[in-house]
Formats: sequence, structure tokens, C-alpha cells
Amino acid sequence: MPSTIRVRAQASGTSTDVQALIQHPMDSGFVKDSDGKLIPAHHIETVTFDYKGKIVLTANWGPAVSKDPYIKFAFAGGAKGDDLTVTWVDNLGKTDTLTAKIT
Amino acid sequence: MHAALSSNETTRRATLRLLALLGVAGLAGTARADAPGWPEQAFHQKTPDEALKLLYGKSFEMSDKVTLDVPEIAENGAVVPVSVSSSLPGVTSISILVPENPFALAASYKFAEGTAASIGCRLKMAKTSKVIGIVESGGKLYGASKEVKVTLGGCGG
Amino acid sequence: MSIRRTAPWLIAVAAVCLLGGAAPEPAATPEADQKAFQAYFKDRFPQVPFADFANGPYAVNAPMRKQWEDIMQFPPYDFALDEGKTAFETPFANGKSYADCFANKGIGVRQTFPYFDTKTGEVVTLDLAINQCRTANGEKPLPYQTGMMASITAYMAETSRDKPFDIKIPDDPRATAAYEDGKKFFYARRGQLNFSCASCHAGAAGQRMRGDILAPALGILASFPIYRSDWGSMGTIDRRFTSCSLQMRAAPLPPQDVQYRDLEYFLSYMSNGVPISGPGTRP
Amino acid sequence: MKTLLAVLMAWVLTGPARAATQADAEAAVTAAAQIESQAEPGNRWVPAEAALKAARSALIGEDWDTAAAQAATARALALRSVEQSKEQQTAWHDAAIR
Repeated sequence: MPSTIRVRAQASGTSTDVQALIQHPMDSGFVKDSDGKLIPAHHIETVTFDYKGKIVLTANWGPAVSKDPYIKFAFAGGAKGDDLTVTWVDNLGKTDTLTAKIT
Repeated sequence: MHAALSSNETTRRATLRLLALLGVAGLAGTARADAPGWPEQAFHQKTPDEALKLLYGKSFEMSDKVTLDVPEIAENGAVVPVSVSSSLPGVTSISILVPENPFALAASYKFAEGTAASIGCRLKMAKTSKVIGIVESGGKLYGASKEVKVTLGGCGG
Repeated sequence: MSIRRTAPWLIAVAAVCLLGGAAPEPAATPEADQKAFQAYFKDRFPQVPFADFANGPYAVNAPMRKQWEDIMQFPPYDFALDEGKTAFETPFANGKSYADCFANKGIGVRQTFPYFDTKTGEVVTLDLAINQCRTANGEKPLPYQTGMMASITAYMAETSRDKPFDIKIPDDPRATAAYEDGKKFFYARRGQLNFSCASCHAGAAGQRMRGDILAPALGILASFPIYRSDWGSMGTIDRRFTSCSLQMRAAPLPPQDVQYRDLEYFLSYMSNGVPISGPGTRP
Repeated sequence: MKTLLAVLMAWVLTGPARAATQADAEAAVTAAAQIESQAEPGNRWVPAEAALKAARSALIGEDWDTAAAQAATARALALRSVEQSKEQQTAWHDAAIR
């Protein structure tokens, strides 16, 4: 299974720019399928970005975050070759994690 | 999208409230394994004020030190690029709210010290609405708001 | 007989026929059509650089372009692209692979599709060629419209990015007939709304329709397959043609129907010179 | 005069309300389908096809009134699609960019 997480983390000297894309349906629970049945809510609730054992960003998401969610931020420090670990957990208890190298 | 909200949601919220009252919210986790620390109640409020009260225990004031970047007309309500940044010092959190969505709170970010006060993401919008960006700095909340016109709602899939 | 002896009324009728277009005009050549077609859009959108017609609505609407640029920072088709690359590089059960079915091993060839196959007398699209490749190697054909077909064409388009459309119409009456069929499909009104493809993508190109900006027909297929926010997933040219038909309240044709392939042939030939920009994203 | 009026009234009231028979319904559906098939495949109309489908499923459900009514709708829409299809055989030339 290929990872559901894509990360681009680029060190710029004093900080690291991070962009991530996660493959997830982010079903809001308000949309009906073609048979008129409500598709149950299925969305990511938290995403954490861990750099050297420190959570640099925690995202709390509701069902209004778009399908295949995207996030962009920057944290202080970070050097080329360092690890950045991204983990998400959804409302059904599913989870995925990926460790990417900072470039 | 809004029609679907009424009965189902009210019942579910009533049930959740009841469970919380009985102190068995933890047990309910077998059916709905919420991620630890996810502020469920805040995410289930219809108005920004209620959501912010549950999330931060306070309300916000408008500030020109909060920059909200949103399109004037969303090309599709399913994917609206939103970014919030601030020149305020010591930002600990940024939240984004869409008052016209079924639930006002869309996303909330907690920053570690040293993380730049800037976030970019993509949100669903059911219809034309204000988008509110909230920045927490020095224990206070500051906000900026802009309207985004939505002609294709983001909730029909 | 000489004109001098001809009854004056007959000359008048002949003149009306010639000038008024009541009689069928001599068929325009595909070359002349292409020149007029491209000139029409250049004239309509003088500020748009020719190559930018590959970017559809974003070429003609600045606020939309900004949102697109935001989304392209990390495009949602990224997952499909990887899936397509893996599938493309994975051999079939018989040990052969997609690379064996295409010129240059399938890399950088998207811009030559569709082509007219003078052996079978039919238009062959990239999607059709992929399935012909599969069946020739004992694999089941893929469903058109979305899923793996979109992923594989996304990868093949990616390897052809910036290569200009290079569609040829061979000297074969059947090829000209296929081209003419596609041209007719583009301009003929259909469906309960009595629209043609051209009503929206030529006449009203750049305008807003139900919140969408209508893409100019020139270069409209250059960015396929696309991730449409409206779909929340990838779609091929077949998927778009199907939804276009439905939007006009016309019954869609089956994917890869001869008329849809002919339409793709016409549109791609009209767009010769516009660079491939697929896979793309659209609202 | 009174008798005539009564007869007229009876005709007005019963005439249009006469229930469709199986034969009527089947004939109406066949006729509508035949008309629809005269439009080129790419020129058929979504609502005509939908009405025809509804008529066919009403036939299966032995609901002859619904079948006849849906067939009438399908027929009316199909006639317009055929007209459009025929007209566009040549009319498209006028819209072509040249």
C-alpha cells in the first residue's frame, strides 16, 4: 500500500517550509450517495508534525476540510537530511504515519 | 446539505450530550474513536461564538494584524484555498471558521513555539459565507473576516 | 451555353446560392478550419499567450488563476500520478508492458493522440490504445472515465508535458470523414437545452455558467486527465464528454464511442501547437 | 336540451378519464420508443429516455395508466429531439468557425 501522505519539507536556513497532502475522503456526513443514502462522516480529526520529538504543529480538523486535504506551514529550525514525521488519525480510528527527509 | 442536518444531527448531539452527562463519553469511544485531544464539542457548534467559547473560553476582537487570504469568488466550494497569517508575536493557535457551514469551526491549529504564525489549507464551503481567521496571541484572540462567494456549493460532492 | 444567353432570373438564383450559402459550400479543408479556429480564439482573447490555452479557464480569468496556482502548489492528482507510474512500469502477466505497445516506450507521446489508424479506418485515442495494449497482452480492458485509466493517462501526459499537440490527418478519405464527423458533433446542437459544444466553448468561452468559467475550446483537451473539485476525483476525456452531454440534457454516448473519438480527433487537431499540460486540475 | 347537456357532461367526464388498457399502454410505449430511435444516438434527450424508462417499468408493474402517461411524455420529447436531430444535420454548418 502506498502511503496516504505526501510531504515536501524544505529547509531555508532559519526555518523549514512544510507542505503536505493526505489522501482521505473527508466525508462530511451531510452528503448523500447516488441512492439517496447519507454517506457517514469519515474525516481526519488530528494531524501532527513531529520534528526531533517535538510536535511543531497539531492540526484539528472538522468535516469542512476538503477531500485529500492540504496543509502548508513553516517551523523554526530544521536542517537538510533531518526527519519530519507526519501522523493523522481519523474519526473511525484509522491512522497513517510517514517520516520524510527535509530537503 | 442543510436539510440533512436537522433530525440526524440533533439526535446525535443530544445523545452525545447525554453520554457526556452520564460520564460515559469514554465508553462511547468504541463506536466513535475520536482522536485524543480533538475538541469534538467545539467542532459541533453552529455559531463561531459558541465554537470559540468551547475552544478558547473567550471571544475575539478584530485586528489588522491578522491577514486572511481567501478568493472573492470560490471556483468551487469543495476546494477553497484559505490562508491565515499574523504579525502578532507569540502566536499559539490559529483557527478558521465558516459561519454558514453546518458547523462553524472548520480547522484549528496549535503551534509550537517558533512555528511561524501562518497556515494554508483548503476548505469546503456549503454556500456564500464569511470566513473568519482567528489568531491566539498572548492569551488573547484576534480575528479577520472576509466574504467568499460560492456559486457551486462544496457539499454536493 | 453562355451566360449571355441564360435567363436573367437563373443568374440571380445562382448568385443568391453562391452568396447566401443556401447551396452546400465547398467543404473547408482541415488546414483552413484549423487556421480559422485558432484565429478566432486568438482574436477573442488577445491577451492570452497561445501556449496558455492549455490551461483552459485559468488562461482567461485572473482570480481563478490565483486559486489554481494555490492548488498547483501540491496538486490533488499527485496520488493518481504515482499510481499510474507504478501501473505503467509493472509488467503484464506475460512479461510485456505498456512500453512495448507505444512509440518511444510510451514516454512523451501523449501529444500524438488521437491518431487515425489507416489499417482499421478508425480514430485511436490514448485511452483506447491503452486498452488495446492490455487486450493484446491477455489483460482485461480498464473501465474508461476514471480510476486506473485516468491514472495511467495522467502519467503518460506528465511525460509529455509542454510537447505541442501534433495531430495528423492522413491522406485517406476515411480520416477526413472522421474529422468531419467530429466537427459536426462539435457544432451541432443537441439535448433538451438545445446547446452545442460550441455554444459554450466557442461562443460563450470565458463567461460564467452556473459559477463555472467556460473554457475556450482551443486547447481544451491539453490538460486531460483532470482532477475536478466537482468530482472530487480524476476523470478522463470520456468522463468530461459524458458530463458535457448530460449538462445539455442529451443522452451521453458510451465511452470511446466512434462519435466521441471523432470529436476528440477534431478538437485535438484544432489545438495543434498547444502544449500538453496534463494532468490538470479544474473546478 | 337537458338530455344533450347530460350526454355532453358524461362524455367530458368519462372520456379523458378512461383507464388505459394493457394494449393501449404497450402500443404507446412501442410508438414512443420507435420515434426516439429516429434521433441519432448523440441527439437523444435525457428526459425522453427517462420517461421511456419509467413507462417500461410501469409496464412491468402492470400500471397501464402510468405507462401510457409516461409514454406520452416520452413521445412528445422524442418528437422534438428527432426534429432537432434532423434540423442539425445541416444547420450546424452555420455555426462553424471559418
